Amino acid sequence: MTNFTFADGIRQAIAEEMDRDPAVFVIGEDVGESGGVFGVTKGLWDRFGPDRLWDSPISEEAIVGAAVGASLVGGRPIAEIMFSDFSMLAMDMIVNQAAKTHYMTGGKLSSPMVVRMITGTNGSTGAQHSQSLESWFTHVPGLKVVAPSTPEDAKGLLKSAIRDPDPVMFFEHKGLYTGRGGPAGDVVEVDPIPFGVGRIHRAGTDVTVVSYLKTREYALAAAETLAEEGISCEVFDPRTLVPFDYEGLRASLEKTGRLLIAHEAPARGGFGAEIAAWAAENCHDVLRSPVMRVGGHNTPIPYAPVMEQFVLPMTERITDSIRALVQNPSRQLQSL
Amino acid sequence: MTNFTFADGIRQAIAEEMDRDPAVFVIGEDVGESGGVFGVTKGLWDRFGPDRLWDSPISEEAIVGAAVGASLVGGRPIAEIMFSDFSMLAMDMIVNQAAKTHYMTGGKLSSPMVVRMITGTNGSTGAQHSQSLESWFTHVPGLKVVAPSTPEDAKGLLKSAIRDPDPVMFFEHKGLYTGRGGPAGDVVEVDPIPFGVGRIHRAGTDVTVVSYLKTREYALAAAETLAEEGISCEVFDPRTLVPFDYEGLRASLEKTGRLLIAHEAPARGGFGAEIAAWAAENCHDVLRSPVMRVGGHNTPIPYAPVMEQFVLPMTERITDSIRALVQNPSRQLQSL
Amino acid sequence: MTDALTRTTARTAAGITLEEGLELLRKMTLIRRFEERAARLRAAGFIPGFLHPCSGQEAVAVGISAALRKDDVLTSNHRGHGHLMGRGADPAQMYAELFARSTGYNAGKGGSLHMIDADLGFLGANGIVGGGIPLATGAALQLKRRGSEAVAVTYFGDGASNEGAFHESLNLAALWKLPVLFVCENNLYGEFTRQSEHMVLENVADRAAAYGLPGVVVDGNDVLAVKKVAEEATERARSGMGPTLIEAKTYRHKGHFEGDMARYRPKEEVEAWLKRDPLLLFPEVLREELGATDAELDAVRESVEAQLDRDIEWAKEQPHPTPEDALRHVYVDSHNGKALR
Amino acid sequence: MTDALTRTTARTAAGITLEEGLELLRKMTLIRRFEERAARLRAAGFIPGFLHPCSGQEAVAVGISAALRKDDVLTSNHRGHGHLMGRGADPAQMYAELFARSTGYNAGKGGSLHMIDADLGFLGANGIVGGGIPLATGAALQLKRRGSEAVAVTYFGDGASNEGAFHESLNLAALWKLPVLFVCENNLYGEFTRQSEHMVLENVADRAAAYGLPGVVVDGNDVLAVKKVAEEATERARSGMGPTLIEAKTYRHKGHFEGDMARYRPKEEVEAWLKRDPLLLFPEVLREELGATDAELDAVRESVEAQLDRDIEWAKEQPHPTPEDALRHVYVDSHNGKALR
Ligand SMILES: Cc1ncc(C[n+]2csc(CCOP(=O)(O)OP(=O)(O)O)c2C)c(N)n1
Ligand SMILES: Cc1ncc(C[n+]2csc(CCOP(=O)(O)OP(=O)(O)O)c2C)c(N)n1
Ligand SMILES: [Mg+2]
Ligand SMILES: [Mg+2]
Repeated sequence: MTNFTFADGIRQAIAEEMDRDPAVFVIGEDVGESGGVFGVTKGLWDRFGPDRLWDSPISEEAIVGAAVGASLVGGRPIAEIMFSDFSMLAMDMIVNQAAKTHYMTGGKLSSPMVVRMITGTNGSTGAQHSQSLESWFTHVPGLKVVAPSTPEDAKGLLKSAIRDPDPVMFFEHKGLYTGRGGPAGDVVEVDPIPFGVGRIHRAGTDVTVVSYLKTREYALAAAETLAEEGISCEVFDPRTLVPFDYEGLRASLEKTGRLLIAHEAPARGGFGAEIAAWAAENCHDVLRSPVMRVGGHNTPIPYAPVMEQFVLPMTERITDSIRALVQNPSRQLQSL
Repeated sequence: MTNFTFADGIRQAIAEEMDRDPAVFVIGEDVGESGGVFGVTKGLWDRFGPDRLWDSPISEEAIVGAAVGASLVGGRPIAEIMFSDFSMLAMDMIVNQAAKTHYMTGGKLSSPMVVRMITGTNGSTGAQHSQSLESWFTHVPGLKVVAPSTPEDAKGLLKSAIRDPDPVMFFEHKGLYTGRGGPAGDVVEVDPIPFGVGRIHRAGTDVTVVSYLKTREYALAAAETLAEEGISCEVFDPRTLVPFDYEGLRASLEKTGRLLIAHEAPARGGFGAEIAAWAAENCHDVLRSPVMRVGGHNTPIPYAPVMEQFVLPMTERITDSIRALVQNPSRQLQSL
Repeated sequence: MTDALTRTTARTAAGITLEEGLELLRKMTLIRRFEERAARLRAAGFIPGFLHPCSGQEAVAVGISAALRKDDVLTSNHRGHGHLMGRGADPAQMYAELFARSTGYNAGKGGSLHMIDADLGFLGANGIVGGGIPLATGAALQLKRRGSEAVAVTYFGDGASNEGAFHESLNLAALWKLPVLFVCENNLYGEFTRQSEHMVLENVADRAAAYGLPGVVVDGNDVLAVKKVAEEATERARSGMGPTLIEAKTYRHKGHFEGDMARYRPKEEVEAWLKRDPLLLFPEVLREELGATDAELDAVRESVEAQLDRDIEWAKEQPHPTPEDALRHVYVDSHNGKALR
Repeated sequence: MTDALTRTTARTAAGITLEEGLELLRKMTLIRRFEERAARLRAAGFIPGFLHPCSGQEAVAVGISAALRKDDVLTSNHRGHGHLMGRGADPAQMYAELFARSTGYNAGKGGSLHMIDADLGFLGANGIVGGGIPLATGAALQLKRRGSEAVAVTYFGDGASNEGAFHESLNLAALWKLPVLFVCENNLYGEFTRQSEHMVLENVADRAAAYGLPGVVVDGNDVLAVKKVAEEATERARSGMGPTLIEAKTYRHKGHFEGDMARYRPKEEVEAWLKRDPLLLFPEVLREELGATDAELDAVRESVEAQLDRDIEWAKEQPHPTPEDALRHVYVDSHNGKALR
């Protein structure tokens, strides 16, 4: 068995792209010599040195701004936001500058860059270090939004993100890294993975379960439990939220006729709303029962583990929800 | 006929609340002596002076941060963000601080404040002065989100917002102000309007059209046109997005069986997705046809009027969409 | 008699009484021991989140708070335990919070990064570097508005002085002469990055000139020196003369967070600073200038240890929140446990 | 002969040739006339968006650009027309953009606030106060990375120096010795707010010390003085010595935006500054130090007017975009007109 973690996937994608293209560089807080708070860039400093890894002051707006500016004149920057919550400080550079460059300039300039957003809840880091805000960026035309759930996808999608001509928000759930990244694991060859192509992690016939990032694990676990009960789940991971693989999802819904979306972000205003709305608009003809969302509860993330686990949409809540959906197809359902 | 504009509603609500409670004050760029870029606070300086109207440097993070800080020790600040696009610079203070104060402190502190977000597209102000981002804030537990569409609602809801114990994001569409606010118009008495109670602007039986802010006007105009064709629209304005009047909406859907949501924000990830998703989850039993969203196109806002008008969901697009929805209830619909 | 005489003289020399001095020492000792025990309690599984220990920086928190009055308010950063205890916070409730219990300061919802004591005007630690600075500035604005003589204090690090929030807040405070103390604990590092790799200047205090407010450098390991500059700054603030930027040069004995081995720091540097440990320096001052006896000094330590024994025991017995408690406190008016839709 | 002699002497005195001087005058005149006509064209309904006229500030844009090379890059702010024309941008394409035509600089998608000339390295005006500052800093980083001698320039106002973006960017640039010129056009106001009501200091340039980079104050109405400091700063930047903050003291003759009557400014102040109009001052220099004749000076003005006549005519004939053009350019790879779902 290979020892290839999600963090390895990220690190290898960066290293291979830096080898390929001298325009690629990383900028962020403690991304260089120390290898990063999560150890994700560990080892790169010795190979690539300070011209490729810029250890920045604690200045998120300047970090992302520097990335945007560099991208306008031929750079291929990867800006790291250590906790995606901190991106609040760089939002102007993401939303008003990078996202709109190509459009506002009538196609004359573009801003090819990646913002690595380390995201999600993982062990009592509290309300300011745990948020899942990916849906925000799907609402900003001009941005692409990537949300991998496996080491291979992380590697292949990050390569594509780095080569992409547009600004890409790249979400990495810290609960997927496996510890602190550890020493470099095995190298697994992964080609760039095109955006907009979902992946079916488990085929099924009764219900399509859409999930991504860390929540995909819980969805798969739920599917396994339910298989024993005779409920057959198709677990669909879109991998990229913008662009989204609507064709793939439609094909799945044509098989199953039921849709449940699970993600960690609070349900209200989460990307599950967009998927559900799209399905309600476009798949009315194939849906046999109401769509259903299982999201984080509509609260900030609390500190205490018992509360933290409760607000997240973990295996049990997903399992119960799927069961309710499949067994009561006609009843009006209240999300659990 | 009274001469009472939306801007008057805002101005009067501020004045009356400042009269009522000395803790209330306004902070923002050029909100004081000059009366603001849109003339909304005109005349207040002479009455209330510099202790109630703080003309701030161009420092959005400090402006909103000052409001949050003041709210923690008994102030009742109203922070003005001149164009809601600039709130990108204050996002940490809104999302990581104000929204989470009450929760993170286990209920020991709270942050009663209002952020006035002057929003929307109105006459070729371009991609960085025209955005509609209200849906973002609905995704942040701890914030309330208000989006009035009439002068009366503006006044009554702003009074409630100022008195509210929680942080309130208050959206004002600049296309509703009527010019630059002009000289103070007539004074209309309006009581505080409770949050979470929608308003039916026109009753109907064939389709419920949900819209708010400036788009409500277009929805009403569409309803009038369609009435002549024998299509009866119920125009439902939720007025507040968080909390949302789901009971009111459900009651309307029970009458009409059809739902169309129209808003100016880009459709993808807009608040229409949340409403549509909620309906798909909870009103499957009463919906006779697919739900439908009419949003801004998924683009930044362009400068040229001909393009700007095209991306907005104006009367004609809403009319056509409703017609398609009502006349082809079973067909799979592609949003227009 | 000679004893009493020495004490009186010494008291004058140091500007404090022995009792006051012992109280400062008690607070500093409390902070140090609190942090040491917290590290062990975390290792033992009692503390689920991460910790940023402030050992070595105690003199700043204690010296600043010694200059404050009851109605003053404070905001802090991620390294806030000392700031809380300097202000007089209850270690028992702090541990209860770290243990994520419902009787902790934040009802188990905040943890180390967000800890408050509302009664003491301690408006919170902060998980966002620089995040507490605008909040204190805004609090100061409201204090000024209501004509109070109270001041606001905000603690932050050298690294935080590179955030836009620092810049905007200092400008606003200087412009409006707000009663606020900007207290920069310069411990030479922001995470794993040396100060010289995050800014060109040697003194953060020199940034004050860019806003037209005074900037003062003080030995952050000398509690009496810190107290003195804080007294001057609060005096300025209370009399309407506006804010002061105080830079306290200090050092964190441990890594950035509990678990960080801090190998990025030269050994000689660490050793040099350990010799300047405020908990070594200040007892000497007390001994030499205020004639404190070994017994008196030992008593401080013993009382602290005994208190922490009791506090930890109490905290361990505190109830856990229920899962559903997570739904409370999202909004002030939704205490009924139902999250607002 | 005397004529030629005078010229040679004068040339030496002013550090430029008469031809160069006339070219500087031509650019300044072009900017002024461009703005005056833009105001009229807006009133006549040709320009749908708002305008922030830069009349009075021409010497800054022209002086700075006179020190630049072809491969240098620039970012700007909301008051960017002069910065563009100083760099040599084509007024015809600018008008076409203001008229929202598809052959305008931004294909009708940007307007005044976002105008670019990619070929000239002009990376854009900006609707966000302070927004262009980090962009130029980042561009400078990439220029440095690829070993180029090119520099980045960013223009912003006195008001913008209170934004966090200013602070973070200057710190980064100073730390990494990035080749960037931070050019603050201090026109004494940010919108309707006097400088003394938005900051305590008199000189924005004095903020440079907070980051360890040089700050220079220059008479922003003296095009040669601006050119000189820009030459020094670009020289520094090109030789790896890092950034410079240049504060050019100047004044906007008109309101903040077209339509603002600027009643918040004392009449005496306006009058005093109108006497220091760069378009009055510089012709005198040309006349006295370089011996320019009335005929030569008149010719500049006439050629500018003739050019603008042609440019406006051309721009008026340009095609409007189609409504559906709005769907293009959201993504680089979606030029086919279909917005990405
Ligand atoms: C906005 C933001 N950026 C980054 C971080 C991660 N982080 C936490 S502490 C820290 C270092 C802070 O350095 P300094 O301000 O000097 O305080 P110190 O830790 O030295 O006390 C960083 C980068 C954060 N919490 N918030
Ligand atoms: C982030 C942001 N805040 C506020 C504004 C509104 N605004 C536009 S120009 C301006 C004044 C800018 O002043 P200054 O930087 O001095 O430039 P000047 O207009 O004087 O040239 C303001 C407040 C904006 N566009 N962006
Ligand atoms: Mg530090
Ligand atoms: Mg100005």
